[in-house]
Amino acid sequence: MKENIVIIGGGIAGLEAACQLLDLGYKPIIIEKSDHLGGHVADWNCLFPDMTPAGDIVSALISKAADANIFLNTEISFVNKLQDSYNIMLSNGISIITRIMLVTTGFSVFDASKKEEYGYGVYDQVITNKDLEHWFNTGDDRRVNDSAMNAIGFVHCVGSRDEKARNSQCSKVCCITAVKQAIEMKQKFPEAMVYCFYMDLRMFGKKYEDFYISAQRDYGIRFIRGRVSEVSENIDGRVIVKAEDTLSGKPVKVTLDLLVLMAGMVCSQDSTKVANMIKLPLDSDGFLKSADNVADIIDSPKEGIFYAGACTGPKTVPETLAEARAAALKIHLYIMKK
Amino acid sequence: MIYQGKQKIWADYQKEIPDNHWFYVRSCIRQNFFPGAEKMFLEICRGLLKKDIFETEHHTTCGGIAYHCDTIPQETVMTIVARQFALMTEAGYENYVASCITSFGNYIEILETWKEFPELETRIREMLWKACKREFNKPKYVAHASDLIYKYRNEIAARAKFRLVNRFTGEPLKVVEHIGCHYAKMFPARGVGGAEYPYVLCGMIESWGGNVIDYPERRHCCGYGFRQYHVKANRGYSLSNTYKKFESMEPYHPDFILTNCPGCPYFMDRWQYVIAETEGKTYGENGYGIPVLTYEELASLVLGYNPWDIGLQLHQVAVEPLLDKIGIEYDPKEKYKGLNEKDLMRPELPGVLRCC
Amino acid sequence: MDFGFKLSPSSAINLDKVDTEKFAELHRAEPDVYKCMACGSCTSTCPANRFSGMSVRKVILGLQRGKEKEVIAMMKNCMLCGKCSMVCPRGINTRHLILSICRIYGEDMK
Amino acid sequence: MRERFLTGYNDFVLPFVCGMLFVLGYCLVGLVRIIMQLPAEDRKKFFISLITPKTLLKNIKDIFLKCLIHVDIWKRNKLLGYMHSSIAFGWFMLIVVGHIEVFLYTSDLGAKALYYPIFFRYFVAETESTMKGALIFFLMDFFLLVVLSGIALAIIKRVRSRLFGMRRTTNPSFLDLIGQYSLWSIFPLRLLAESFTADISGGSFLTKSLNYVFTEFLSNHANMLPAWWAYSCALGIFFVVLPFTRYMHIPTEILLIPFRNAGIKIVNARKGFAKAQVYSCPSCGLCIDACPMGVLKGNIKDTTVYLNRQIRRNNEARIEEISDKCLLCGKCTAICPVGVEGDKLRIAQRSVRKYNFGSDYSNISASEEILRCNKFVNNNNTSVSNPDKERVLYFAGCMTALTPVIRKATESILSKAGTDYEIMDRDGGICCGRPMLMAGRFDQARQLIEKNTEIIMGSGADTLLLSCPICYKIFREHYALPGIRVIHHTEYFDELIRTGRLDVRKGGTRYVFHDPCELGRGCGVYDEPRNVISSAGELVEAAKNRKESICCGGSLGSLTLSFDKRKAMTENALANLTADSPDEIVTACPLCMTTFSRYADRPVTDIAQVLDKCSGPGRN
Repeated sequence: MKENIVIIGGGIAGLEAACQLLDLGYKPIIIEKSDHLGGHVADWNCLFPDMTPAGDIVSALISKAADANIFLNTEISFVNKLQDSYNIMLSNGISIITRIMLVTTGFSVFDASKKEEYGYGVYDQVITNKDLEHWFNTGDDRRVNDSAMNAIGFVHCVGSRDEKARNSQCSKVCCITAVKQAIEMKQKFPEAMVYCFYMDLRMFGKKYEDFYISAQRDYGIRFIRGRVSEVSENIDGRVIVKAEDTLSGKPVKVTLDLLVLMAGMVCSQDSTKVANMIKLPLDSDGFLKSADNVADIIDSPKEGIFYAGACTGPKTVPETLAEARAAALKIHLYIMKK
Repeated sequence: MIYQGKQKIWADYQKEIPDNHWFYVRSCIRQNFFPGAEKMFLEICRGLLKKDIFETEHHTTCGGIAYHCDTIPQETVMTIVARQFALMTEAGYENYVASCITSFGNYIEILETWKEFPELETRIREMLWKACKREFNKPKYVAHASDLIYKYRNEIAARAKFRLVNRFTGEPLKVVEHIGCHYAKMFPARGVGGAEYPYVLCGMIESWGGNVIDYPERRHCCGYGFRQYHVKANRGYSLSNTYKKFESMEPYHPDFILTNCPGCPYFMDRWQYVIAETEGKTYGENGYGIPVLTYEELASLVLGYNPWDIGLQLHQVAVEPLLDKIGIEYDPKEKYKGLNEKDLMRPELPGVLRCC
Repeated sequence: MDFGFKLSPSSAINLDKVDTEKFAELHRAEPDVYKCMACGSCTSTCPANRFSGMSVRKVILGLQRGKEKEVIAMMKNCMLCGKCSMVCPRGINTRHLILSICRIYGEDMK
Repeated sequence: MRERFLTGYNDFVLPFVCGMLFVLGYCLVGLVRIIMQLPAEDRKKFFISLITPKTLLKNIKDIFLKCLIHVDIWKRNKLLGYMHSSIAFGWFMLIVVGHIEVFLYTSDLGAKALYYPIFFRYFVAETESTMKGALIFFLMDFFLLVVLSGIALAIIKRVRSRLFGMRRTTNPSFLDLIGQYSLWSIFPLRLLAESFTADISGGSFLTKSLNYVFTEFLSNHANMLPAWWAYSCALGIFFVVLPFTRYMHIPTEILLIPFRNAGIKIVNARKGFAKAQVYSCPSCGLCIDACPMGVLKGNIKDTTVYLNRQIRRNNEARIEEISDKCLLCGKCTAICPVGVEGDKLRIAQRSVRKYNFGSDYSNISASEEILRCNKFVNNNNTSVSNPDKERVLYFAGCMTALTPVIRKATESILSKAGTDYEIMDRDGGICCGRPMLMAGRFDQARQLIEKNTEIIMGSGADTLLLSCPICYKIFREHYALPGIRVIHHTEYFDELIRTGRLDVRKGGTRYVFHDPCELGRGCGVYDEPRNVISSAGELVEAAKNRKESICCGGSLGSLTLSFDKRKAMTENALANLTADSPDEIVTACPLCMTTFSRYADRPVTDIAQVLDKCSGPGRN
């Protein structure tokens, strides 16, 4: 079939949708800005709640989607609206005419250095969830000092539920990610005290609560209900974290060897860029606006343009994959209808 | 500590500071605490930097302390401030410079409030007119006096007689910088370097040869906290705040503390005496305290002014060990002599804190 | 010298200084102590609560925050009736926990 | 009959004599020690009971029926009963008849009296056959056969315990095995030895016949001596190891029965009466099957028989573990053939635990609490406002606060019956003290008892009505409430129906009644709830009921059993209850109700709800 289907973004949503479309007999085009496929998931080590290796998920998707037309290191330069289709100009000089686009531009990790009081980029022992996954994968991060790891802290809701950080939304997956990473750190450093500073624990998904109970019971991870207010560095270079222990109603402070900031999900600049080019509206949470947030999350308000994954809001991996499949089916039906 | 990380943040918070023609307003309380400071500021600006600085005897308190102590309503403090602006307008200036951090914060807060609620500004204009038949233009720039010294820190460094270096060891002096809370905590963009890592004093210290200490409680209030100090029943909290800061900076063995606020140097200076007398604890070397200087006093010192001329004898914590370290010469006999050579009399010596 | 005011004790909890030995011992005796999610069911059902402010939730929390003295004062009126273990959604054996605390922690606590 | 040897002695008696003297000495010392360990008051009670004809007769009867005939075991399983009584009674009769024989045919016994009754046949030769002699020979052979049949059953039981109604049995210790094998070998060896000498000493159908067989193959009398040596050695070994094996129960039980009949209770966890109980445990293992925790294999070693074993070994860690885990349902006590009180023994172990601090209720003001339930007293004084009428104070209990349906139903019934009542713990009361008592913290329990006593006595009530059997037991046993009738709601409802104060319409629902541990085994209330249910619908019985009822698993008795470990017990108890497919499970304990509701596949209700549903005001 010669219908051009352009998938913008080669993360797991784009790859999964491409796989499904290939199975349906189409030959989708994936446009990926970076030099590799898999998006954020490719940077991750293990996925909650079953500790599935992220690499397995990504490599399976990549090998299944290999028959698609994939442009790496490619961005969209501009989009022209034609009569009933779009002319997409790519940065590599290729232009594509299509009437179907699937936006899978995903999210960006909140820039934790914007929360100046947490000292990301200033203190030696403050890292983000993404940095920690990178360390899990490569073991390469000078901020993580294996030899002296007596206390580790996790700060939930960094750049989420925070109007000062211009994101009042919940990023949905950080709670469970913190629980997962806390368990992994406790496994690596059984003698270390591991604290999670949380405001609410949102264990909404399948087996998340079990994971949380296990973190408490089997790993002795201490959950402190209170948002970290400020971080400082003491004379020996360790970080001092201050928060209110809201359950005691008392200020609490603790000295840590590593502080992990659970940076949240915000709408990626690529999403907004694409939205500007195709004139797609943004929702009040800053993510792309679907035709309907309950009944029709995959349809954009524009004909022939569809969404899948975290470009419309924070999503888990299974949610993203399910949306990608649904989007592929939706595209197929859209083509058949014409 | 990743210094480049801080630099990145500093770069985000730079503010425009006009280089001449300032309307200067003094602080209510500084002249009693450390009278040399404001005098030296004017002397450095006018005499050394040859800048046009105007001040008028008609200006009053900004109302900040009363406002923060909840004794006057916001409209009142706004009208007082409007009058100050009117004085500036009448004098033909549009760059407003405050000596006091509380005032600086107060001005910024009021200007920002008027920006959000223009009807409030209109009302204040009416009230000012009713009260004293004055009109005003809003200042084009509002700066704190330390912003100016920061701006000209390198010029001062160029003319400095002394560097902030320990002449016995050759090491840079370890300096704690303490910024007044109302400088940037309310409006981070209005302070040099922002609220988290204000650069205004760091810049002076670095430029004059010292090393800045970053200690855990650096963000903490000096302890004055109007409502804490002014109500005697709460005064213990004021003291406890200061105590917490000193406990936190103690392991770094700072040579002195640099401040840019009227209350901070005073409380950090005097509370060291109270802590010593009640807890028996001193923080400097050999039973001395840690000297607390204002940026004007420090600028004057590096420029080579006589310590006694700039009023350092009014400090509770003895500054002599610091002067010795920097290598500034002084005559101990002159310490308690007034400008007119009259003897100022000796203060009673404290029991615990070593003062001379 | 009396100035008419003095340092106020800090109310902050310094986790670095909290002794974890005893709590570790308690955990060995009753591993479920880690499972508390601070829902407060135990507090609201406790018949001793109106007398001494007893709350198993606060007991578990207090011991992790170095507040042994407050905890022991609270536990003074515990009647061991077991209502808390009946209502605990995490199935913590609160009675054994309480008895274990009585064995491990002592009156001489700070 | 004449003696064959002038000395009347042979070296082979030595193993037996030594063993015998050792065991007698051991028992004597033990006896004195246990009696000395009793509190002075109990000791006095014990000695008085020994010279009181009534208790003396009861002692003899109990010892005969329990120690020799094992009537309790007969009631449980005939085969098991026969096995026990054949060995015990058979051996006893062998000893009795043996002694009669010796005293009849010998004079001038002296030191020989020690071993003659045991090895008589070796030392005598038959001179004439008399009727009397033949009878004795016959009796001896007969009882030997009885014992041997018992031994044979015992051996079978080791491999096939199910034949004897036992699913599981104890795991014997090493010394137990030595004791057991030596015991088992005593009687075959005796048969062998007596058979070798039967042609000289005489014998009856067993020994004489065997002797003929032997002479066929081994005519030489030289084989005689090794057999007698072996017999003596078996006896000697058995007696020497006896104090360190379960067979210590044989002498100890003879002491335990008079203790119990004297009304002595456990005071010290390890000494006196408790010690007598521990040593009386025959390790039969009946408590293993009885224990509700037994559904989980891991708990088998936490049953009373193992507690006794660990107490004998002074294994403190295990004693603590076993005694803390128990649900205190009391079933092991109810079925124990020798009367070891597993629950009380455990509470005693808990009571010696060391705590750094405990509760103190002195800050609780009883007078303030009285103000919450002072309906029956006049303002500002303690005089009762309505002295002639029934004044019921209803103490719902802590657990009932979590099952408000019970309180609501009870209140509804009380209103229908026109009872003048007041609720003692409407907004939460003071715990009855039973949970504290079960945790072994007697001093705290006593303080709670004192507080509640003050409140109840100040309330002006004449009846204390309880919904919770846990409370009921302690109110009956440990509270002194003069002039106040303490009654459980099952009993009170039964009374309301009997006296016509409540009119009940019988429905067609099939109800099974679960006997709560504390109500049934704890307080002996079995019939009243059944009467109430029978008047409301059809009563069906559980597979195991009344004193064999299975604990719901929710008991407050256990200190260490965690929530997840109790599920299997509850499900097992439910399976027992639903054996006859009832429509509804009825209980009379808020804790049982909550526990069963969690896993039951059909409605679980309190008896108050059942009655409330189908009753109206009575005609009286």
